[in-house]
Amino acid sequence: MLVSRLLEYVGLEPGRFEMRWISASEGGKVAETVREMTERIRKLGPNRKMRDER
Amino acid sequence: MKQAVEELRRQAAGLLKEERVKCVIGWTQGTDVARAVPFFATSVRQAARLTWTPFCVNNLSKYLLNHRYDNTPLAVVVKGCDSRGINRLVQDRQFVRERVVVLGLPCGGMLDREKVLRVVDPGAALQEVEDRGSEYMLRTDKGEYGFEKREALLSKCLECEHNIPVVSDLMIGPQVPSPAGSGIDRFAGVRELETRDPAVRSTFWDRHFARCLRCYACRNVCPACNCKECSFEQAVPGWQQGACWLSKRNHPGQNYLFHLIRMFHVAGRCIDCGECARVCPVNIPLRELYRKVMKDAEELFAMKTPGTDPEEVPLLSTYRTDDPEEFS
Amino acid sequence: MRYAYYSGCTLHATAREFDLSTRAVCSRLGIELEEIPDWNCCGATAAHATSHLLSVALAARNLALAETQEADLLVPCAACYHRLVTARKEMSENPHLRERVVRIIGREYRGRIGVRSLLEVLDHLDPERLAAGVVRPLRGLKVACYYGCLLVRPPAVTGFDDPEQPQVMDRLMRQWGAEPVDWGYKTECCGAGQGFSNEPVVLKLVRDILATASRAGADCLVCACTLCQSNLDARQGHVNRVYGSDFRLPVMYFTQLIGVGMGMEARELGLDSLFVDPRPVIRALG
Amino acid sequence: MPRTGVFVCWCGSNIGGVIDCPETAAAASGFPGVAFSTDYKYMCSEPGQNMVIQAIREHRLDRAVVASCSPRLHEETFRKTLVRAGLNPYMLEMANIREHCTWVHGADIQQARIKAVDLVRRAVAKANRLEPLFESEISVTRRCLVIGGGVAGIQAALDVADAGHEVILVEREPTIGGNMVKLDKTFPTLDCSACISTPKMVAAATHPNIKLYTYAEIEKLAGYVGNFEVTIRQKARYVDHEKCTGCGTCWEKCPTRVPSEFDAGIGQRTAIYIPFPQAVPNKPVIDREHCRYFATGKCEICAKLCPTGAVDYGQEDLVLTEKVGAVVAATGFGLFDWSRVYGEYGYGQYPDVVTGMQFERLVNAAGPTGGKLLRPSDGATPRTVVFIKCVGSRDEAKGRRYCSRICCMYTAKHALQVLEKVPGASVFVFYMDVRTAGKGYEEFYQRAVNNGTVYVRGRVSKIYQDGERLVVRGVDTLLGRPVEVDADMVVLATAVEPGSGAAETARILGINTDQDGFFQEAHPKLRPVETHTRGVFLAGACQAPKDIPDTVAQASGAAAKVAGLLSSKWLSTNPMIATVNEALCTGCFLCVPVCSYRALEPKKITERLPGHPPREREVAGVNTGLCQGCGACNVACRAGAIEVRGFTNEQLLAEVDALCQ
Repeated sequence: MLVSRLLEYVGLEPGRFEMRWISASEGGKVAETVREMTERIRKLGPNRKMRDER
Repeated sequence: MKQAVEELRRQAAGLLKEERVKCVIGWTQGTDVARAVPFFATSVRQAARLTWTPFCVNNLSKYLLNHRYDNTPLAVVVKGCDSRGINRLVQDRQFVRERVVVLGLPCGGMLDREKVLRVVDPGAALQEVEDRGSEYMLRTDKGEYGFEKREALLSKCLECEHNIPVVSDLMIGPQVPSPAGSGIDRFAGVRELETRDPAVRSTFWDRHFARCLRCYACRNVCPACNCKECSFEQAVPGWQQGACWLSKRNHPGQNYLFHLIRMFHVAGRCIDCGECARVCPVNIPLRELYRKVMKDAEELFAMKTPGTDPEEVPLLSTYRTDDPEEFS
Repeated sequence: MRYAYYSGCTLHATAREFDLSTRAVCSRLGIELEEIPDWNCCGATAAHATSHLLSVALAARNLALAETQEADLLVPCAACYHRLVTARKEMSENPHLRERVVRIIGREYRGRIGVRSLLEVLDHLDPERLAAGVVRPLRGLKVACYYGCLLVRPPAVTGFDDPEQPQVMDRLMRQWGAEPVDWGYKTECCGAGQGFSNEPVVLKLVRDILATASRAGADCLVCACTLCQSNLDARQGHVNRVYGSDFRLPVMYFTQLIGVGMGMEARELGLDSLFVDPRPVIRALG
Repeated sequence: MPRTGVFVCWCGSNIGGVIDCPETAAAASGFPGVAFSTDYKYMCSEPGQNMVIQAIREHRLDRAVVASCSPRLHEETFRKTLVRAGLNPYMLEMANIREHCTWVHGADIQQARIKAVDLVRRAVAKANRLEPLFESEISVTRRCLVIGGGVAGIQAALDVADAGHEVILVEREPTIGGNMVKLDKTFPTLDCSACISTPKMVAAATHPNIKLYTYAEIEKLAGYVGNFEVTIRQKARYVDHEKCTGCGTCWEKCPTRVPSEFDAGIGQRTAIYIPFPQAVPNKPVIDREHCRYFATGKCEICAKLCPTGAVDYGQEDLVLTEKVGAVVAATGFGLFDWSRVYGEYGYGQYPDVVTGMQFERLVNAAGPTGGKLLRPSDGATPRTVVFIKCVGSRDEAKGRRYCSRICCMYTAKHALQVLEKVPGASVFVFYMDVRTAGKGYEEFYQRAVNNGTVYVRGRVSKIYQDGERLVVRGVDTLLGRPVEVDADMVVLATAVEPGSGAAETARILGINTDQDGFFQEAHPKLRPVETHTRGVFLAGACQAPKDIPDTVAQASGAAAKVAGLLSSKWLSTNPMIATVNEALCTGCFLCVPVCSYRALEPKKITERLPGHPPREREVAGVNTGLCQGCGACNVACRAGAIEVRGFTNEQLLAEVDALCQ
């Protein structure tokens, strides 16, 4: 909660960060969560902050 | 404050004379009227140079770290806010509490140097300071000046939480009223920023972080930063730019990450002494960054300002099953 | 306590005694009933077999009208209750459907009011207040509470009582001093819906219900559905002819029995308009 | 520069049927550090492994990436291959392109190909930074804890004890024997259940290597494989078993009667009781909840009558600890409480609707009716008995979705028992399917059919009491018409479910449960008696519904595993554990409380730094025996002084970098 609030505070879009409890036995939930998250991030586009050109 | 200064010198001299400590870490008058600098008194004669003015803003607890692995007994002078740093270091087991004599000074607030110098000639010699409760009276060789506390104190002092040290072996000088303004919202600055548009916030921090010099002054002055080797300094072979987490280059994205990582290292441990923001040469409002976590932690987990209680465990190192959560 | 009252068509025709007794009982218990102005048929028995949209729209118009009265809707008839509560649920879960229906009925509907069966309302009344109404307890009367197929099913829609072992009416009867019998046909279908199209089946179903209730020792059947009541009441002679049985089991609305317990007159409650005359049973109570 | 070899496995068509393995291998050859890459149909087979060995020798490879299945399956295999090739076994990295790629992305071959290459690139990046790791050894306490004294626990205990190791057998009920000893007959042989289980109970109780704790529960399990310490709570029996001779005077005279758990609630027992006459130990306990003395302070009949003065109302729970090297969980099963949800069967209101277990007690010679089949309501002999299978099983809406496995067989057994005990009885069985996978099972079912049981394929929709009879209404789906049976008694085959307290036991043991609440085995096929917690094994129905032969077989399997573990005094440890960089450690010890295995403790070091005199300070130290390599300390360490070997920051970041390319 602290992290998501902080990231929003420093200007990241809400939804770029998410935390879920998923046990090792919940394969379906992992896939579903990742899929949701990927879709959401794709809509937000790439994160321009913290980019490194090393 | 004259009385306190005298008592401070006397106590310090006593500790040194009886060899209870090898060194008393305090302040002495600096190069201009509105400056006090850290001072390490190792003899009775040097103890006489210690001072206590509304310019003794440096948090001296950090200096204990220089001695963390030797066995020398030390004394350190602390204000209320600095005293939380003592608890921080003891909790982090960086210092054995018994090895340090903490000299506590009730504090009426620190004056903003800039504001004072607008009125007083820097070359003037400070003779005496009088804390009149709502104002400070400075007597110099070039005249007397009064400063309303409400006007001239550092902003952190107007939000003061502990003007009496939370930990001390010896309290020096008379009790003074807290300089905190009544009804002041400690987190007003954070709240103000929170209400802004995300895009505005984003630019706000981008602009500030872009100016960061990566001088690490904020880290060096911080009593919560007590790693043996900072993770930003850890060089890993094969990572040309230095540390494995991020490069040392001065680059907006990397600076951003630097501040966020540092932020997390002190989250739940930052004692809010405000030194980071004070020492920043490019005036990044670091305090507003660290206090964001402090505010959320207080609201969500009822966290007290870290360092308040010597027994507390840093927030991010505890787990309670009844902690609130937003994810499932 | 104020409710918007939806009597429905049957309560104005074949089940007039249900309407009579409902109004009588409610006024005695201080339940204020305001009949919905310009109500229409709820669509039971026919509409949902014809068009889903029609069945929801018919019920929705009544809901929309009741909403203007700003009180929950009270429905005595089990069939009407079932239609109204189903329509309400469907619209709350399907905004798209609600939009279409609102366009059809041409009225605003926001889904703010609830739909209550009279049984549910009475069950939630303060037991002491209920007890105060009993002046002539139905002591010794063995009743078979018959809920029928619509009142408590499907549980996801109705939800105020157990779909397999409903208890609301049993509790109420017990409070009135009657003795509900344990029997297995509480929620079995009486076949009323097939009354004209498949008579042999209906006769068997009615026979089974009457037989089980009799074997369980019931003096009468209590029901909450106009279709069940008329089907079970009016068809007894036919059943007796076909099966050579001798059933004379009064089939009353629970409101009628409550009214009796309140000391009301048989005529007030429409007890005289039933096929199987319940008055001997009532008189036996003393 | 590392010389990494990449070996892409087809896994037959599992991987090779979706992606183009040679293409993946070719792509890998271009990755930094890769000196050799190839593909093969079955890399884990002998020719496959030999190919790896040959490649290592020929191309002077010093590390390998195997892109195949989950490391769970074959990491050990390929580590051994590396050893055979003369490399350190930990110079292996696996890329899981089966479970993580082809199995789940079979529908999108193009993406699967890209992902497989990415996964290999990741593995290569990590492999390039691998370092050799070395195992160390820990000592083993050569004793075993068995939790649960049913047939599984007894069998496991006996087998381990016979192998020469000490066994601690803990049972929460006042007697061992579990569910099996409650049964009347066992299928398919119809031999008497008690006759075959009671001798085993006695054997367990008298075995010199077995220490028996009945009426006791485990409270805590600390430590790790080879060195567990278990805390056992011996519940107060209020009877001193040292003094008690089991004469029976007390329970004959006790004035209180309560439903007997052993008789599934249809018989009665006293408040001071033994569950059944052949109980082991054959000495009573007092049920405090129902005892008249504990309720009112008066009575004391048992204390007054006891010839040896064994009754002790002041007895308290005893908490004790035992050290063991291995643990077998054999906590058995419970039965689904149908009366909560099956309203159509009357919510348990009709006395003559009973469960299979109650039926067992009704036909048991030692049961409340002395073995006469009498229905509970009025003690009449039922002429028509209806059995309903799958009550709670294979029913997601009301019960559990799995098949309980034993009901088909015991229902057939019950049907035969009715036909045998009540000549001329009619027996109906309503079923969904008849499943008789087992030796002699189908023949047994046929016998039930041939002896006159009427099997009706369909569900029962309603049971109601009509006078003295129960009307069972259902449907015969083969005839496609409703059926109604007037029954005297109905027997429900209720679902097998995890025993009460299974979740708590799993938590104490640190093992997983599956989605149905049964204990999770390490691998459904290849490691069926092991758990993911090393040193903890499973036996019997706590893992899944099982009949007696399977339970006993699994118990013996678990015992064999335990005996293997305890066969040596030493055990090699996993080297992939936490390590502290002492130069970086500031000694804050925030890592100490986060370690669930208590593997971290302060230790003193002398530090020599240029320009300083040698100085002593405290840093965190890792106990290599206790550490499981979970990485919790790694995360807690702010100074970044702790890393997990085989998962260092450098290695992990290299992987992330490789994936983000």
